[in-house]
Amino acid sequence: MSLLIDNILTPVVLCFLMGMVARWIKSDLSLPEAMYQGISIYLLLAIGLKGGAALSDTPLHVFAKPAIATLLIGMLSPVIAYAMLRKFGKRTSIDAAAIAAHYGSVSVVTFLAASEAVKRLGLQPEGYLPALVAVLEVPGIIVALMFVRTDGESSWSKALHEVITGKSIVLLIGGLCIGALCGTQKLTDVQPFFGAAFKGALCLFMLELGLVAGKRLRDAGRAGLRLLAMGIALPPVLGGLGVAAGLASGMSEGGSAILGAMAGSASYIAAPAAVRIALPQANPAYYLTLALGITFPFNLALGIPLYIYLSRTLNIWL
Amino acid sequence: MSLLIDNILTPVVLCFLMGMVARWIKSDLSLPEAMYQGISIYLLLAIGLKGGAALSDTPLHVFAKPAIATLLIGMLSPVIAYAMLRKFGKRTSIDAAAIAAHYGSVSVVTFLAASEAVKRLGLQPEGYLPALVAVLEVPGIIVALMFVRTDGESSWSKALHEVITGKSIVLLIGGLCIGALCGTQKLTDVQPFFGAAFKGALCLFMLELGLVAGKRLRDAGRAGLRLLAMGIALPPVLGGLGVAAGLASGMSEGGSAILGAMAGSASYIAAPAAVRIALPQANPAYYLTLALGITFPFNLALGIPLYIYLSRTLNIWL
Amino acid sequence: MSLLIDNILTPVVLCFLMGMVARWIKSDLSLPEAMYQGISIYLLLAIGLKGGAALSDTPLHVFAKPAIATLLIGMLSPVIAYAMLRKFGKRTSIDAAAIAAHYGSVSVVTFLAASEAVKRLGLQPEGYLPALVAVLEVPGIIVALMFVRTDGESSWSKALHEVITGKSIVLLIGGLCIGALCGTQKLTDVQPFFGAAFKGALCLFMLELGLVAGKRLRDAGRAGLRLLAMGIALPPVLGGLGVAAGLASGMSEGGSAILGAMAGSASYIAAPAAVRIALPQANPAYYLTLALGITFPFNLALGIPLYIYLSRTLNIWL
Amino acid sequence: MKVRFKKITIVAERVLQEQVVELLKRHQVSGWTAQNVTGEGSRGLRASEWEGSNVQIYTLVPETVADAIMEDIARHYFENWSVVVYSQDVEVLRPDKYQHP
Amino acid sequence: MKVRFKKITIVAERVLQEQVVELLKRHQVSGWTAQNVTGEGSRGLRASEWEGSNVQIYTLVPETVADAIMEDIARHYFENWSVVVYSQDVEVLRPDKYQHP
Amino acid sequence: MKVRFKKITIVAERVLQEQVVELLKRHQVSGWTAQNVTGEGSRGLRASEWEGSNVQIYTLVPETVADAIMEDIARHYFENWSVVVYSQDVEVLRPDKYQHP
Ligand SMILES: Nc1ncnc2c1ncn2[C@@H]1O[C@H](COP(=O)(O)O)[C@@H](O)[C@H]1O
Ligand SMILES: Nc1ncnc2c1ncn2[C@@H]1O[C@H](COP(=O)(O)O)[C@@H](O)[C@H]1O
Ligand SMILES: Nc1ncnc2c1ncn2[C@@H]1O[C@H](COP(=O)(O)O)[C@@H](O)[C@H]1O
Ligand code: NA
Ligand code: NA
Ligand code: NA
Repeated sequence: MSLLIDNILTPVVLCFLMGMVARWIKSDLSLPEAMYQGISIYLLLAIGLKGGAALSDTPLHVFAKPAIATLLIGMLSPVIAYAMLRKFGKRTSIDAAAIAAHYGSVSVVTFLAASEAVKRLGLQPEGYLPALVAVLEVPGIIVALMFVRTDGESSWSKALHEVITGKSIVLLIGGLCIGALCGTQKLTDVQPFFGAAFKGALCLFMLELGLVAGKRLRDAGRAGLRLLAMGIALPPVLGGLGVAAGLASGMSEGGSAILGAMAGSASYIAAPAAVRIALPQANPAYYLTLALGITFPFNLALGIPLYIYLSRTLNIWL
Repeated sequence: MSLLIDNILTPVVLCFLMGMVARWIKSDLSLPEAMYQGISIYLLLAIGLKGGAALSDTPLHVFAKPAIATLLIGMLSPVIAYAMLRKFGKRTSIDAAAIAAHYGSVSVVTFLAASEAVKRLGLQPEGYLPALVAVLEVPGIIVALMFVRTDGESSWSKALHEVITGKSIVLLIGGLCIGALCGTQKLTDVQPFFGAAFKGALCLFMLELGLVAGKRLRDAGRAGLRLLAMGIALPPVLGGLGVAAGLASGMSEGGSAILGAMAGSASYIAAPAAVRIALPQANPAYYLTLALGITFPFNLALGIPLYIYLSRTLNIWL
Repeated sequence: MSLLIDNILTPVVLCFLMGMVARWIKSDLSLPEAMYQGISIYLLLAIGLKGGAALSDTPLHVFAKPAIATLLIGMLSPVIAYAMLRKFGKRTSIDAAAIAAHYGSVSVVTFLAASEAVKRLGLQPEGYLPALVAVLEVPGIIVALMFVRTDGESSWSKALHEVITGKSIVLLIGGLCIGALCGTQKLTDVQPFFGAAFKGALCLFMLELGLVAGKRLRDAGRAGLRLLAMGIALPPVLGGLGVAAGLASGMSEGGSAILGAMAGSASYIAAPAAVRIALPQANPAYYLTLALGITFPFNLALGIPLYIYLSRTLNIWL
Repeated sequence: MKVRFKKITIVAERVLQEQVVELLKRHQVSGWTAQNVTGEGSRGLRASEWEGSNVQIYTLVPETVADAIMEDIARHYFENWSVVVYSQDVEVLRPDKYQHP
Repeated sequence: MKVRFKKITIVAERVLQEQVVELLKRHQVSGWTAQNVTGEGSRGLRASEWEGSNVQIYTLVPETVADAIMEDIARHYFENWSVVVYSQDVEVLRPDKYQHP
Repeated sequence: MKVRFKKITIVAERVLQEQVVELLKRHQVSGWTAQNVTGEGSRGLRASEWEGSNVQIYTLVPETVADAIMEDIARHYFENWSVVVYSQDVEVLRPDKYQHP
């Protein structure tokens, strides 16, 4: 319980809440689009740099197993999500595939929140985790899109191009490379900007995310209860898978909990654009509401503590 | 005298001056609107967080008296301003009410500049002062609007909604709540962003404010000398009231000087939007020129040292 | 050789490279215009502040000689560039003048990169160098424009007004004045923002610059090989002049190398706007491609190490 | 099949954006498009830079509704606000898309 | 000498910007102009805030090409996308400037 | 009462914004509205990214003034600049508002 409250009473989560409240009272507060996009570029690059620097200190054999485990999660989780959405969610094949693509990918901010929560408990998660975020971002989207026959090669390859050259993946991978090439020491100069200022900038980002999620939540009614339930059912299932995969591949208790949060999260940056282009027939209201309106707040408040608890429990068993 | 010069030779004030000069030589320099709005969001949230953290360390009975004093200033100062504007300023009832609303509220940047000046003298102002800014922001606007019969309920309630859900009040109050809930310790992580970087970001904001004030000042001629005189007469009167109220409610010398600066300042963030909506017949050229073109620079250069001097002198008497 | 690699494996240069790659793979990555302009304002102001503070600690007689040397470079280098562009580049008089104006001015980012490289070698460049950037920025443009008869006074004076009241010169000079008036100590408060965060913010700027340069480079084919060769031939010639002038005026080895980089760089901030207005008949594709697509990357990768080497060698001779 | 419609454009102070959109909705328009603009006119008064400069909103409507909207804008805003409104002929496909939402 | 042309305006989700420009280029337009807009319509679905809101693109073309472009847009986008297209009469100088690039 | 006016739109490089507005003012227009746009044309040369991309400026004027303004723009800018200008028919209320300022 105190874990729960501790998880919520942080500037980052409260800023998200503040955004939701501001939307609810119909305030005209909103981050200008240019600021919002600028901050996301900053955050993704910063995550990449940090992960890259850590990666340069990690021997390949240490990184290999978790990377393969993450890849497997990326291939498996959209399949599970698709099956659940068809069977329990009663979605059409197209909508199910569209939503599954989001759960197959990863929410960067959920990853960050989970890292924070784990560190607050005194655990030391692996430094190379941001590299796993990059690994997890793309394959799930591709796998999910294979469930439906799209109108020919062309739109397929467009979607692939969209994901791979999309801002988020370019920044993450670019940051990882720069971080790995420079190493921790050469990054010292940019640490005040990309390191020390990171969590504050994240607060501003969360504020805007709260405003957007608040809007989505208001529209949630239209999606139907059955769908909303899926937004709460999918995270624990996929998150459990992530935790288990993490522990099995030799990651620490903290790292596995974070991998769980990654697996249990739904992308709202890389996936929506790719899905919109590859599956224009799918209803964006469904996947956006689910990913940002339901699953993201669920993970912030309950999911992350759950994954930590799971990781701890499973770790004792094993 | 050296107090005066010391007050002006700071990066923050000089950036304001630089903006005015740039406008004067017709430079094309200007902060993009998105940046300007982004920085204001940042500043307001940062002020709120800091004040909230301080508030969480302040026993209620210590805060209660200054809060009530501030509320009284908020109710009284628009009345005084209205009377002066009618009697000496020769304004119509509507224009007088519109201007009074601005003097009833508070200029956040004047507050910041006053805090800086007081700290430079080695005084320790109360940490909860940002909370008083939030207290002072709204009531003065409401009181001033009561001087004129607006066209029915509807526009009145729209104006009220505009002030209360306006960005500036939402961010200040939101920041205060987050700061109070988290406390100083949990804010450590965001301190480099919201704390250490604050004064530098303020410089950029002042630069843009200088550009805007420069434009207003160029239009000042049209407003007439009588009105301009009011922009210099009102601050000392209302500021004196503020200083007295501060000392009377038990605040320190430094805190009272800052409260004086708050009382003697005119809002150009929350008030203009609300007034424009509630009193569209009032001439914006009057209140914008007065608040930003006259009173704000006056306070920066002369007002703040005056309030400090007043507070010091009164404090010895009492 | 290791100097070369060391020069490239820095976050700042790698971010530029990442931008070029992102453009090459047709990513949709791009900094919003408002962010890009906001960051340039920040960078120029920060450079000015730092230089101003250093200037306030520099006796006039120490600064006078390098300032005069820089002025001479500003008058001489457009003449050399014009002659070379006419003779070897086979440009029309108008295009040659337009390009010469860019090489007569200075690229602020090349200056920054050179300063970094010099400091990495343990050398201590003079603190007043940013003031020399301001000195070098304007005269070269003016001199170059004198090579062609423009359509009358009016467009000439417009161009002059454009350069002198242009954002970059106003921010640099403004920052210098503020820095000089405040001195290092009063700038302590804004140091976390303008100082510590500087290099990180520069990374974001370089990312965008890489994207732009990538675009220019793609169009470079059209300019013709002869012109591209000029983009590589001019920097060493002008840079050598800069190094020599620096050493001759008594500057240190490191400072002279930086002055060389300044002389050998081509402006893409102040010059293009002024040239476009004064010489609309000149083809922007030529001067933009040369300045940003060829000379800037050349200097980043090879030019800067070369100027350092030159400065070291000449210094031993002298 | 192209059908003749009206495009009504309103330039207004930024603080009015929400009100104008509400006014349009009262006329049952099927949609609207807005963008930020700057400008100068005969009044040139705006609430404050904090609110940003002007907003330009347009809506595509059947010709029958156009006049009513323009007059409604005029009645509400011409006296006290910096507001400009004008209409243009346009041709749209899918006219049924622009009927009552 | 002024010549009658058509201005074709397309409002579309931001993710479509590149595709729409490509479509226009296939019709050999001599140029296009785009700007970011926000808005509401009968669908109002957009890929995500990360991609930004709508984009409005217009092109000036000879009257003979106009219908073909509008129909092409309709065929490609009307079924699944939030796309609006309309055309207007305009007068341009230098008509030769707007021929095949 | 609606009156037929002309809307003249100019797309130009950002560095020209001030000049174009001055040109319009010399023709005694009562106002103008501007916005930032991006685009491609047959020239596509702009001074630099630092100055931003294009600007689009329009003014509402009586029909009698329209041609003079367009020709003035053409004379000044067509040779060396990336500038496009076109005019459209519009209907405005309050025509007196748009007379000499
Ligand atoms: N003649 C005009 N042509 C184009 N835009 C105009 C014109 N007059 C006014 N505007 C726009 O409408 C806004 C308000 O105009 P006004 O009410 O005349 O101050 C201005 O800021 C301009 O953006
Ligand atoms: N009647 C209309 N008038 C003006 N803009 C419209 C209209 N209908 C739709 N739009 C614009 O087109 C976009 C997509 O519309 P829709 O496909 O109806 O959701 C909206 O976001 C608006 O920007
Ligand atoms: N046919 C066109 N349709 C729409 N906009 C155009 C067209 N041609 C040119 N433009 C705009 O005018 C600017 C300058 O065009 P240009 O002088 O042809 O390079 C371009 O960047 C476009 O924004
Ligand atoms: Na996932
Ligand atoms: Na006040
Ligand atoms: Na140079």
